Amino acid sequence: MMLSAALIAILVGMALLLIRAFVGPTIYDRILAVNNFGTKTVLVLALYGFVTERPDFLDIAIVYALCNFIATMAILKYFEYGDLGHVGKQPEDEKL
Amino acid sequence: MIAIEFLVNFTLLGFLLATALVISRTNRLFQSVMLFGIYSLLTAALFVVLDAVDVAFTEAAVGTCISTILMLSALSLTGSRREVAMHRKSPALALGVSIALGAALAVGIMDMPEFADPNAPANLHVAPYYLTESVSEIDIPNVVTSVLASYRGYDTLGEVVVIFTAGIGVIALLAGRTGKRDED
Amino acid sequence: MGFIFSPIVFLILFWLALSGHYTTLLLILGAASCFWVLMISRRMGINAHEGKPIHLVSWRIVPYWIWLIKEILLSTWAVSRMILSPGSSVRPQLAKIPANNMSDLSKVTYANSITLTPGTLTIEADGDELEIHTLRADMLEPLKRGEMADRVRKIERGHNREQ
Amino acid sequence: MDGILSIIRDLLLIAGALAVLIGALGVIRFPEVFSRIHAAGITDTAGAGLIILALLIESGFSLISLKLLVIVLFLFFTSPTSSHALAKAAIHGRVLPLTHQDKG
Repeated sequence: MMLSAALIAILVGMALLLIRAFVGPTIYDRILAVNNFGTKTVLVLALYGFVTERPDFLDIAIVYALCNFIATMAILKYFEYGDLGHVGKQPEDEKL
Repeated sequence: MIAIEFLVNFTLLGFLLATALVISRTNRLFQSVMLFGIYSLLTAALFVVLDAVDVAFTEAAVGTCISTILMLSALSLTGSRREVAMHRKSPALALGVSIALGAALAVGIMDMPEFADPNAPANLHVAPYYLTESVSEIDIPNVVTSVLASYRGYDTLGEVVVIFTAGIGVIALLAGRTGKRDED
Repeated sequence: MGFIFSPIVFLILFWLALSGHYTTLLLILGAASCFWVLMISRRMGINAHEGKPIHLVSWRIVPYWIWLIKEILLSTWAVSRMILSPGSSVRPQLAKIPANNMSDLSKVTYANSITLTPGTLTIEADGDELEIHTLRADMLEPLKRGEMADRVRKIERGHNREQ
Repeated sequence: MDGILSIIRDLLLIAGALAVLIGALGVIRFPEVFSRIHAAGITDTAGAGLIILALLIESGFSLISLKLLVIVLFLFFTSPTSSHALAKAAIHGRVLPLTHQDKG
């Protein structure tokens, strides 16, 4: 029962984050909202697996956590450097 | 237990609808890329709720990760920071088409069997055989995987070839650019 | 202990942990995918040294984590009260705090620990200083006293002595 | 014993759910992006940590608890990284943090 309540609480939190993603105002607010929405989705999937007594779906939650991080990093890299091919300062560059 | 499943289902669908509406109203490409990220997170969560775990897996990897990155790469190639001009010449026509299409789909849905009905035609043909025999025949615990990779192997091969070709196209478009940069 | 963090062993252990199915066919496929991932990361030029965060394996990390979790819960409580209190109680400030006498890895641990505790956020980590954004001036006090920095340094010193 | 564990689990779930809710509320209420990152951090650390701890109690000891541990460890390592990257990108994108230099 408590599991369902926690699930509902997270869904309400998701709704709040959707509002933030819709209204902005800056692009960084939206990125923050998308990233945090991803974390909440991971939690929803984990909780949902336990609510329906089939926690085997946790693999998807793991994939989500990974993808969410990579996508956030790609978006931020895009906004910082203007394209994704940009290579930051790396030890290899100094050797060459 | 059933009630919470319905609640999650409908809440996620509601979020999906809201996101889709906002995407269609926004005229900045970055915002829509970002919102598409949320959209595919929601879609994949819905797939999990509907028990289509394998599709959810694909949607999580492709929708959230790869397509976001691909769209951003495309944006950085085209460099279109401008707002897209919206052409709204005849909203009445578009509205009419949408309503007619929606109504046709609704009529079509009425003829479909109940959701998860074990006696639906699709569940009576080869599905029971796969469900009972695939583990002993193919030795892979996931039935969907054994259907896709073995029983329907040729079909999947065709799909993979299509995706491979598309991938080559994308690489050819994106890699040419970075190659030039390296020479600079 | 360190050999567990050699990439291939780590990948295979990770695969075994996640899979849960141990038939011959699946084990072969799993091993093949581990090698495939390893080859791709070699080609991408991912530095193998970075994949071995050896000081994170030292047992001294355990008391540090327990302490960090306590700090996270305390500052979560403080920030939650700010969120729930009516009116705006946010008085953000920027400040620089020293992060000297640390290896790069310790600096990352330190900066990440600061970010993990709500109320403080590392904006820039450049040289021997960290630029911190904080929600309220008093949330910066514990950092200025340097307790966290001392604890981070202690992990590393402990590791060096063990070698 | 079982009763005590389930009470602990319920308390952890309540605390975690509250942390997630308060974090989301903070993302709505706080005035600018840097403050909002702090609020979002509550979901990532306390919220996720407490809820997954509760699920660990629920699952007992199995492959599933291992996966839960992987999730929570991953979140604890990536969340500060993305927060930091976001703050840095926002600074470079000329979004200046609102600051109050007056003490108190």
